[in-house]
Amino acid sequence: MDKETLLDWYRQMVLIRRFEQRSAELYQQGKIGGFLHLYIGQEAIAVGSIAAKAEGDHVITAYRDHGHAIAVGADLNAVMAELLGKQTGVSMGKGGSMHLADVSRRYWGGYAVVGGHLPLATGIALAEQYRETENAVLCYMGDGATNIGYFHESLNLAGVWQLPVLWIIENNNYGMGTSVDRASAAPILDKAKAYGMNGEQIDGMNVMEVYETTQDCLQKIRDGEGPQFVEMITYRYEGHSMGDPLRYRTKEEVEKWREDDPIGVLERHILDEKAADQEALEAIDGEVEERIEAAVQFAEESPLPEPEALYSGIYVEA
Amino acid sequence: MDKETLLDWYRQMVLIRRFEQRSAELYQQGKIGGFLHLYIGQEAIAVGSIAAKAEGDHVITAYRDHGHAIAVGADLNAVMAELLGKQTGVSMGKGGSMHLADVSRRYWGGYAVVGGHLPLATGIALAEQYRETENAVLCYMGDGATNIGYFHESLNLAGVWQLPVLWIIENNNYGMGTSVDRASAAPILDKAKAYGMNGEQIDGMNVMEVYETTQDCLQKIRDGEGPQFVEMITYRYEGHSMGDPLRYRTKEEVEKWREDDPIGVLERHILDEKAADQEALEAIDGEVEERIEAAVQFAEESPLPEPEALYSGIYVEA
Amino acid sequence: MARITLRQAISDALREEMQRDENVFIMGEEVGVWGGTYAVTRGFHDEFGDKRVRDTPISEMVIGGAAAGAAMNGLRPVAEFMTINFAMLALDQIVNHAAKVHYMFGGQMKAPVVYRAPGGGGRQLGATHSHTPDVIFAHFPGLTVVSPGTPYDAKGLLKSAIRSDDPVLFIEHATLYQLRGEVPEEDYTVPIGVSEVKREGSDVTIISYAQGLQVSLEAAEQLAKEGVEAEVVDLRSLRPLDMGPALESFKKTFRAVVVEEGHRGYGIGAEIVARLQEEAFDYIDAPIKRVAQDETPLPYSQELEQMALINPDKVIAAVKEIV
Amino acid sequence: MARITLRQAISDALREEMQRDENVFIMGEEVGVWGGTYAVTRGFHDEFGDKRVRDTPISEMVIGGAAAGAAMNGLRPVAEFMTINFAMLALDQIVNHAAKVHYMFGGQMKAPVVYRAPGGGGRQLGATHSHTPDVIFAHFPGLTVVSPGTPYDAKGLLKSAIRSDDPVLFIEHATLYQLRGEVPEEDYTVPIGVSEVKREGSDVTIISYAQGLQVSLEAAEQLAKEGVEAEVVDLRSLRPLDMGPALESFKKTFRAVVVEEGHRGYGIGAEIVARLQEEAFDYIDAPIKRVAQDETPLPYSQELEQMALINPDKVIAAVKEIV
Ligand SMILES: Cc1ncc(C[n+]2csc(CCOP(=O)(O)OP(=O)(O)O)c2C)c(N)n1
Ligand SMILES: Cc1ncc(C[n+]2csc(CCOP(=O)(O)OP(=O)(O)O)c2C)c(N)n1
Ligand SMILES: [Mg+2]
Ligand SMILES: [Mg+2]
Repeated sequence: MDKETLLDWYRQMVLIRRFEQRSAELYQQGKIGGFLHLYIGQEAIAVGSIAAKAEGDHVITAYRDHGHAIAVGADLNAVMAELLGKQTGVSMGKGGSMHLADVSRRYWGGYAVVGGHLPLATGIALAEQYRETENAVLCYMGDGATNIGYFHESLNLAGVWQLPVLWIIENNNYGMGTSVDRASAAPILDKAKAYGMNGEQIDGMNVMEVYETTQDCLQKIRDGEGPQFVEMITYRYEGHSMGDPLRYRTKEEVEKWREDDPIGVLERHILDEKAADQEALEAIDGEVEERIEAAVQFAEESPLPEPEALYSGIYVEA
Repeated sequence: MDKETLLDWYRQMVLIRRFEQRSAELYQQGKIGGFLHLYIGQEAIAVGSIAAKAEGDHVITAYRDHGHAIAVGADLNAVMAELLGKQTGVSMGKGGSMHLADVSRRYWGGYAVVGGHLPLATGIALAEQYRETENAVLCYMGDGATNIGYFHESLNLAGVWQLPVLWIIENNNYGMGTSVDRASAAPILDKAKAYGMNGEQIDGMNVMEVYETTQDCLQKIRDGEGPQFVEMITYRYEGHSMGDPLRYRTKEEVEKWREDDPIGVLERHILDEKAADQEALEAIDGEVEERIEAAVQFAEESPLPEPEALYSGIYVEA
Repeated sequence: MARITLRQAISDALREEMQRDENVFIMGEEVGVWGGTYAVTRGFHDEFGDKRVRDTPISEMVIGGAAAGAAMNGLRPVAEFMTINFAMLALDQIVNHAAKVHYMFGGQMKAPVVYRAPGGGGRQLGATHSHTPDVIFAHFPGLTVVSPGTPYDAKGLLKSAIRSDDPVLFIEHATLYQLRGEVPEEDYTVPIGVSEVKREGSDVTIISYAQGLQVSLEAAEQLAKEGVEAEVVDLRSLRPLDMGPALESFKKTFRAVVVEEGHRGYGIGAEIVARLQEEAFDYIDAPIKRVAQDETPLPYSQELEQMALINPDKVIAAVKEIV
Repeated sequence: MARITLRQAISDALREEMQRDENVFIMGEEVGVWGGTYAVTRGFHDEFGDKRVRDTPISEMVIGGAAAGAAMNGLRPVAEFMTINFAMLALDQIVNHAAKVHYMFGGQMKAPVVYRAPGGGGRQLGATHSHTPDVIFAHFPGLTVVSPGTPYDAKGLLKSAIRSDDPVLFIEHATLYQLRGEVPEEDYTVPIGVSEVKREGSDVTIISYAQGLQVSLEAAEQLAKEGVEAEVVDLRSLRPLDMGPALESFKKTFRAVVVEEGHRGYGIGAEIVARLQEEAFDYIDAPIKRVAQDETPLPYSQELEQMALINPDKVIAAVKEIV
């Protein structure tokens, strides 16, 4: 991987990490409401896979959606403003943390009903196939989502119709407090075959591996091999959402996973490869810091939605 | 297999076959309404598998449920009366063809929403596990049902909780007019693994094979090996329901399958093994004929439900 | 104008829209090779091929959602639920996804999908297959819900639905497929969200839609013989709900009966009653009556089932209580 | 009597019923190790173990159906949907299976299952997670639907629900979990299908339930200061629906306002209005008002969301329009 790319990934991953940390603070201060699901620990997945996407490809995910929004290049200010429920937010303050989208970047957003976006992904892919384009859909979901009926029906239909979808399972070991083995009767990878897909399992903490695998999968899709399935093993360091009592795992377990921290992994790689030195990385950290603070300031200073906004936009045809 | 058993199976299979043929006539005469799904061609499955069940085991299936009702030993008169919507029907005329049950024989009935009974089967099995019995649930479904979300969630939960369920897929090649390969992204057997089950595929036209496999599976369940999965290959000779335009298959295909007619297979086996001669079989046919006619007469002479029945039994606690 | 069946009217609307706009396609269980369970799409597969006439597995949730997704990404899907009973499996995709994405993402996307769903009782299909659950879909803002009662409206409303930029649930009543009525040859649409007086009268207002409309019209004919002239208002759309013609009529007759095929309790009629008394309070001379399905699961037995359903006699009896 | 929270009341009811009857068990997402998303079942896993406190995968359809199946086969499951929004995924199992098997099979089986489901808006959870869709469940005969508005009723109704031989949907309002009220130490039940006057008054009848009840009581207190005495009727059960106390009160006050948290259109209030005018027509002196959620998907923004929801001021304004 060339130097610029590695540094760009580093920048994005740190940006996501800091964005999440700052969001947590804003939540504690009562400036963000509702649910807030942090992406900390999983940054390599959104960054590495979205780096592999072509312009025409689509992205759709669940409520843990800040990382993907940032990785597709959504305006950071507007993303932060959305979390604060402001008029200037990507979804005009109507969506909040769980419903960020940037359709101009083919990011169809985050969806809060577990698995609810899988059928939509199937349909988005169908439209591309219908128009005979080369575009694919990157559809992200958690490990827990593989147990819901939506998963089954969507992957099956994608298989039957050979739709251009890459199903990316972000296996962070838990769906809320339920570990994969308490929720899935078989290892997640074993599910792929039921839909005529091969499936692959990779290290989701390694952005390079994520990138390469995603590229391969997208190529297979464009080569007409049908939908693809990748399980990316990862970990979420924080609670499921804010206020998680964290009774389901030990501190030791979390610490063990920290050794694989995706930013740490990339940082070591960059230093090992001499793509940059510590100083250069720190410069990026500082730059990120500024962007985050600017976004917070923008969000805080942005106006609330106009009251009329409540009643507008329910229908396209009013 | 001993002679009595073979003849008993023959009797039951002919009974089902004739029951179905007679029902079709009654439907044409307007005496049966609604939907009527015939089991003709699939008799070996209900008869062979239910023969393997222990008294405490449960049976539940979809709307194509006459065969199972007869095989569990439900009163033939009451089954026919149900089809005619009479007060004396197994479900008091409220259920009809699609909703036959005989809970006294642990037959929980037919369910008309595709896959809708799979969660119920899971729960029925859970209750047995909870009470620490040896009882299992035989849950039947069509090939088409394996594509609905219910299938996924039910088989997964049964796997996670290791519930005593035997999932029996009656693969008759079509769900209405859609062949398996147009509906399932993978062969049906490949679906078992996604739920941590091995799965087996057998000839559903051979009652002996059905019996033996079912017995093995039930034994595995009682031995604590968890839920089991069998795909039984079969064919429905008639349309999906009455009034099927049959545009999706050729006459030749149907004729080819007739060579494997489950009653023919058993008849040849009986004659080959000299378990009985042609005359003895014809005697059984005649006896069956009488029982069917008696059932029709009973049903026709039975009273309609009292008008008050409409409003009673909506709640247990009125 | 030709007199065609409601089935034909729907079929024609679909075909004409598919011919007009190549982004329109249909998907659902047995819509293709079989020709549609109710024969609405018979011949479509031959005419339009696999790409635009798509048989699906038995998977209502993804039918609901994939159609919405394809709509979000530029197509004009018409997804058929074999019956509305099965659309209940897709409730979350319909009311929580298709109906909400436009609003929830601040207008960034739209989901111009049409869901067709035949429903209704009276065919001895038993408790799970005989629903008229229109009200549970109509409850949710963001969704458009229409249900025609004549071939003319069926064709015109379906065209409007397909051309609409919003998600539309198009509810058909299976017992109306054979109903014949005049339908013009040329292209026309019936606007969504516009009720219509289907029969004029001055003594009582009967408000209904879909199969209830036909029951009401029949009742009105019989009432006329007894000297009672009923005005019959057809809602056609349940959301958005146009109360205009019903209110206008009511202000003239001071009496109303609401007729619907679904269950009485928490049904469509309740909303109509509430609106009438909110918006025309000074005109109420007698209790507004509701004629609806009894509150029991529908039994298989024909005799019992018919007792539970609406019919002209029940409408007549309700009218007589108040005129 | 101790003053405990509604959360505690529900938790106590569950625990006591599990202690009383070993066939009672709970299942659902995060009910065990996590202790319940809303901490209702905290400590249960330690006390009752894996067998009786069962964490499930994220699989609402099978949660709905497996609980019904276990109930059919002799157990007394209390299945928790993490929120009622997700219960919409199990609609078919709840209203088409659990609610119908007893009738459809001629009384051969029963399904004494309880579904617990917290719902409601006001917590900035956005359009898909903020539903109060009570009415869509209450529409279906065969199902019992209750929704308590006080800790006392919560405990008593949940016990009745668990002991009932019929399937019960027990709707909790998440914003009420902190509400405190007096609850006796000893075992008691609150009957299903019985409404109750929660505050006496002679000028106007306010009919509500659940969170709407609390909003109504607050409104009544403020109205009292202005000399208007509102009688507040708590429905508690939506099906079966007991109109008795509401009718009695209305016949005294001649004026009514129905308050509910769900959407106005085709909501609970519509049915109440329809019933009042059907059954107490001669007592209507003014339009019966509905105070309900605006017909818009609920937005995330706190300011917008609050505008859409009910509050005491809206109730007061409605009352003032008619007294
Ligand atoms: C249908 C549905 N059921 C339950 C929930 C509540 N819920 C939100 S997130 C979640 C866990 C999902 O786990 P996973 O898919 O592994 O994603 P992760 O949170 O780990 O990213 C649950 C149960 C929901 N939002 N939707
Ligand atoms: C949820 C649902 N969708 C659609 C239907 C309509 N339908 C009834 S039977 C059937 C085909 C089922 O095929 P399969 O499971 O193979 O069973 P078979 O009829 O072959 O026995 C369909 C689509 C239904 N009853 N329920
Ligand atoms: Mg997870
Ligand atoms: Mg089949």
